[in-house]
Amino acid sequence: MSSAGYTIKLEAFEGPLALLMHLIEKNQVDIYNIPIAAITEQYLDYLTTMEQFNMDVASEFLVMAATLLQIKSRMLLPRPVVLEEIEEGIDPRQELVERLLEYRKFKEISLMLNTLSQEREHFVTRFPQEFAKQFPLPEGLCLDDLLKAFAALWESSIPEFAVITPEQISVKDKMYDIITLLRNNNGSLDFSRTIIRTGSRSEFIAAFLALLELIRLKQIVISQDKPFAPISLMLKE
Amino acid sequence: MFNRHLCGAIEALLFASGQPLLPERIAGILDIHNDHVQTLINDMISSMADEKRGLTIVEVAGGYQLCTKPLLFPIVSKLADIQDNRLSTAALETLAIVAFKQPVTRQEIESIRGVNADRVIATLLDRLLIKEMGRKEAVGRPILYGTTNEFLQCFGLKSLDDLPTIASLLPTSPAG
Amino acid sequence: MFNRHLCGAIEALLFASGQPLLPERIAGILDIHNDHVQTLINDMISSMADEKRGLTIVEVAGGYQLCTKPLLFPIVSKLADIQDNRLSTAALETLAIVAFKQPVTRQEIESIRGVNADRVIATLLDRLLIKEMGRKEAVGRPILYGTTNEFLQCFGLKSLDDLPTIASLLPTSPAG
Repeated sequence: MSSAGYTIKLEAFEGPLALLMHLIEKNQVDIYNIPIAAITEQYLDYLTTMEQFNMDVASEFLVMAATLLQIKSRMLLPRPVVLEEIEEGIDPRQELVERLLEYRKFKEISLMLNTLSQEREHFVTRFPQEFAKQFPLPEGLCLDDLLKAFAALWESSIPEFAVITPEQISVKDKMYDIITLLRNNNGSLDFSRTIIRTGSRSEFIAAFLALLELIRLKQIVISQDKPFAPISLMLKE
Repeated sequence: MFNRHLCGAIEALLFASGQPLLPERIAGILDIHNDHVQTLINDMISSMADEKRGLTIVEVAGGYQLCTKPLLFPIVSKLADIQDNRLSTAALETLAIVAFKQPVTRQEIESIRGVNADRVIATLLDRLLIKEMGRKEAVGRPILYGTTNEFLQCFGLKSLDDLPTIASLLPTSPAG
Repeated sequence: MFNRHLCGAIEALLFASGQPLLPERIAGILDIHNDHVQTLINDMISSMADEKRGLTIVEVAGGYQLCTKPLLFPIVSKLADIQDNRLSTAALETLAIVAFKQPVTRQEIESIRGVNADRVIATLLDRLLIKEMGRKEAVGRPILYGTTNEFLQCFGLKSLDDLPTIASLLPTSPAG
């Protein structure tokens, strides 16, 4: 099988495996016994054509090209009889064949899924009706809860009275606090100044977790001159 | 009725459209006369009156629309998402400020809590625990908030008079 | 059938929901037993077989959904405002891998398809066909992906248990 007279219709292939499957199907060769030299040649021809058309050849295609060339050379190498006995049954193409079979399996499943979705499309459905959100009133609250909440606020605003009450401060609330404080402070702030509610250890922990989350979300950046020095927060907007 | 299958087609069209469909549009798609559409739809409406059916066809905006029977609204509305009814610490704190200092502006709430209150005020409004009570005669005429009847119900209060005054809440000695 | 009016209520609920409704949800709203819901729906499906009706009820994603009869699709599709939301080859292949190998990481998907999967995963997440299902206990704690309820709906599957049946229909023997 020579590439002479073989014209490649320049199709965009999703990846090297898609291209290889195409070549195997086009040449009608047995996937378990791929004529590696011919297929490699056609594969490389395709990459060359892509380059001629100034198409970006993704690195995955080049990696596969190298793999094909390696398999080809291993198949050409004359192997000593002894070695051959040891390696009996190990075909240099085996790994590639397994990958192709796995890929082909999912390709076939995807075609079946496509058929299913087309069948399903014939059952036309309707958009859900919009209903206003319903908030049932909170239950189990009493005046005491309200007084406690107010007292907690009052205490947090007078540090000398600060009675440590176990308070739940969520990380989400704290993230909100930090962003608001940063906005009110021209975008920069010391971490210590984010402890504004109770000054409790649990608030400190919530604030620290909130800080980490905000960094992860790339909403803020931090800096610290040296270990244990104050942490400065900066809004990243 | 010899055109029974056209009723099925009309039902499917009205269902898929969602919007009211003009009789001309239905007639065009089914390649029948406008008058014929009217007759078929009248026939459908009478058979949909059966209690075994939950839908009906209404004439709206010059067209026909498939919808649930009004009688069934109490059942259908049960599909609405029921939201979580717990209050966060932030919501409870804010509610406490509104309760004891009403009428109060967002700015006043923020100056006590030290943080932005937009989101928590929106939540409390959504949940009908606070309401707008007009505007303060100050720069920017900020909105004033106060508590609702639902708030009283929720905390088991008969009226706002049941709330202690702020003065009585303030600690008189460091022992509180 | 002495509970005819419940059929009407179920029809209205399915219509308003648009989405598949779980039998438990219907039973809860109507305050009847799950088994009773099944019986009523079976009864409804048989009466909807009449050519005078354009709708039917399908069992999908663990629930029941009201939709037009497939037979009428050629007519319904003339409404033209039916959205085309075909999936690309890349999306379908990736979805096939997620469906059969879930929970699966991006790296595992890439090693099967031989190409970067960032963009196609983002598309599938956007379309709610796949979701994050926690992280794998491995180096880098990569995100694990699985299919959603919308996935079942999109392909008309009752549950994930329907998948092996699909695989058994493959043209080549399922190697691996």
